[in-house]
Amino acid sequence: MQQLKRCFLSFVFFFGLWVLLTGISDPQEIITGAIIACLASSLFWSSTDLWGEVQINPKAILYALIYPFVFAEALIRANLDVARRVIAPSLPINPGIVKVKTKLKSRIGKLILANSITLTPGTLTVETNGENFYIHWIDVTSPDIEEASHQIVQKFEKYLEVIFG
Amino acid sequence: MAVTGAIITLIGSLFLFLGSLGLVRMPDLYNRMQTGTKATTLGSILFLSGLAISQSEFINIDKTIVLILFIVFTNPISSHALARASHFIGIPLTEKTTVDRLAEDEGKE
Amino acid sequence: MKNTNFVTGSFIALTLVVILGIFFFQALNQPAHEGKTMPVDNVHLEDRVSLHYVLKNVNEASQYLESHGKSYFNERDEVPSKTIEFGKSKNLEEGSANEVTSIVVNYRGFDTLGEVTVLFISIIGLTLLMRGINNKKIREPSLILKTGTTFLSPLIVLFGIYVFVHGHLTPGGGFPGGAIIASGILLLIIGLESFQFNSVLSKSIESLAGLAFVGIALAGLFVKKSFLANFMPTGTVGYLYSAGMVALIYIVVGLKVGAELASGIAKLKEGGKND
Amino acid sequence: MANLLLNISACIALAAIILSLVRLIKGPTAADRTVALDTMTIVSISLIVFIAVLTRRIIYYDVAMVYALLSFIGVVAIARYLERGL
Repeated sequence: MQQLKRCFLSFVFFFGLWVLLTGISDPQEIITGAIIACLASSLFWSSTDLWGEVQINPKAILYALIYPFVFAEALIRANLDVARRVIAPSLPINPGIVKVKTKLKSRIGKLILANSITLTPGTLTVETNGENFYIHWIDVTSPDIEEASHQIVQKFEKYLEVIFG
Repeated sequence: MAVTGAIITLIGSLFLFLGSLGLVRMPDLYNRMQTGTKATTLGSILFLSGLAISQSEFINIDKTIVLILFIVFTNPISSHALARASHFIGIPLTEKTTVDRLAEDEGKE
Repeated sequence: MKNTNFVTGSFIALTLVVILGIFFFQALNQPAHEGKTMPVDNVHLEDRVSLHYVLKNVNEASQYLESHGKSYFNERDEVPSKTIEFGKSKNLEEGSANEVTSIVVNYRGFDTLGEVTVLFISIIGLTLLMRGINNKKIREPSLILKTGTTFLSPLIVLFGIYVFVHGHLTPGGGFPGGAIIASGILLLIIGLESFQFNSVLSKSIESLAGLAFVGIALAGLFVKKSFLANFMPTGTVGYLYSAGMVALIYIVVGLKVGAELASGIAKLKEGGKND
Repeated sequence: MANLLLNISACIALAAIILSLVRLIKGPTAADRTVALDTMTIVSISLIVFIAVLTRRIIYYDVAMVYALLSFIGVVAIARYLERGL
C-alpha cells in the first residue's frame, strides 16, 4: 500500500510538471509525458520515498487546500513588516537567534515548515538539529523556547501536522 | 484588466526595490538575508502574476506558475544554506543582537 | 602508481592525436571535386531552408508573409514564394520549427557528431588527469538542504528532458538539456552526503547513446544513400512528432551529453580517492 | 496607461539591480556578495519575463527558468564551499 502510494504520488507529480510545461491541448505531448513520468519515477525510485510520508485522507486534502492561503497571508504580512523596517529611518531591529521546537516527524514536513518560516515575518531558519530549529528573528520578543515556538511555528504546524504527519 | 495587472506589477517592482534597499541598509548579513529573501520572493511573484494578468494573450500562464513555484521553493532553501554556512565560518552578528542560542549550543558540545 | 597512470594517459592522448592527425592530412590530400554530392532525386528545391524558416517561429511571421507575400520574395529571385504555416504545413524536406536545430542537426549533422566526440574526448582527458578534491574534513549538509535536494533534483532532470525532447520546437536542444541534467546531478552531489554516483549506468547510457547516433546516421546512409540523411517522415511543423530524425538525434545527444558531463562532475568529487 | 505602468515598474526593477550592485561591490564578506548576487538574479528573472512580454516571444520563458535553476545551484554550491562541505 505504501509502495503504491509512493508510486502514484510521484507519477502524478512528474506528470503534473510536464503538463504545466507543455500544455494540455496536444495528445502527443500527453502520451510522451506519461512515458517520461514513468521513466523518471522509476529512475529516481530512492528519492520518491519522500512521497510515502504524505497522508491521503479528506481532512489532509482540505488542509492542503487551505494551507496556501495561510501561507500567502503570512507572506504578505512579512513583506509589509520588512518594508516598514527598511523604510523607517531609525532601522527598528532587535535581532537574535532563538531556538524553537517542532512536533513534525516527516522530512518533507520539516522542509516546508522551514521554508514557510523563512518566508514569514522577520524569521530565517539558520540551522536544524533533530526537532530543534535555530531561527534568526529580526525582532526578538522572548528568547524562551516555548514562547518562541508558540509565536513562530504553531500557525503552520497545525496544518502541516495533518498533511504530512 | 490590463491596468489592474500593471498596478500589481508596479507593486511587485516596489517590493523588489525595497528588498535591494534593505540589502544596502541593514547592518549585518543575516538581516540583509531576511530582506533579500522575503521581499524579492513576493516581489517577483507579484511582478510575474501582474504581467500574466495584464498581457494574458502574450504570456504562457503554465510556465509562469512553474517559475513562481520554483522561486518559492528554492529561494528559502538557498538562503538557509547560505545562513548556515556563514554562521559556521563565524561571520559576526550585529551589535544590536540580543541572543544567540545556536552559538551557545555549539559551545556546549 | 601515480607516474604509471600519468604515462599511460599521456600515451593514450598522444595516440589519439596521431590518429586524428592522420585523418586530417588524408582529407587534405584528396582532390576537391572527387567527392559525391548529395542526391537530390525526390527533394524539391523550393522546400529548402531559407527565409521562411528564419521567420517561422517569430509570432508575426505569418502576418508578415501575408502582407509582403510573394512580392517580397520575388525581389530576391532565389527565395521560393511558398509560405510555410506553423501547425499546418506537412511533409517538408525538414519539418523542425526551430531553424537553428534544422541546421545544426540535419544539414550540419556531421559537425554535431564531431562536437559530441570532442566532448567525449575532453571528458576522457579530465578523467585521466584530474586528481580531485581532498575532502577529509567535510561537514554534513543540513536536513533542509538534503530534503530539498531529494525533492528538487528529479524535477531538474525532468526539465532537462523537456528541453531536449522539444529541441526541434523551442530554443535549446541536446547540449543545453544535457547540461541541465548534469546540473541536477551536481545538486545531488553537493547536497546529499549519501549519494553514490552510478558510473556503470552513466557509462552505459553514454555508450548506447553514441551508438544510437551513429546508427541513425548509418540508417540514413542505407535508406537515402547519404550519411545522416533525414529518412523519416517529417510530419506537421510545430507538433511534437515532427522533423523525423532531428528529434531522435537531439534526444540521443541530450542523453549522451548529460551522462558525460555528470560523470565528469562526479570525477571531480571522487577523484581524490584513487591516489 | 497599462504600458506606461509596466515600463515604470521595469525601471524600478532596474534600479533595484543597481542598488544590489552597491552591496555586491561594498560587501565585506563573500557571503554578503552572494546574497547581493542572488537578489540580482531574481530581479533579472522578472526582467527577462518582462522582455519576453515586450518582444512577444514566449520562448524566452525557458531562458528565465534555466537562469532560476542555475542561480539556485550556484548559491547552494557557494554555501557548501564556504562551510567546507564540498
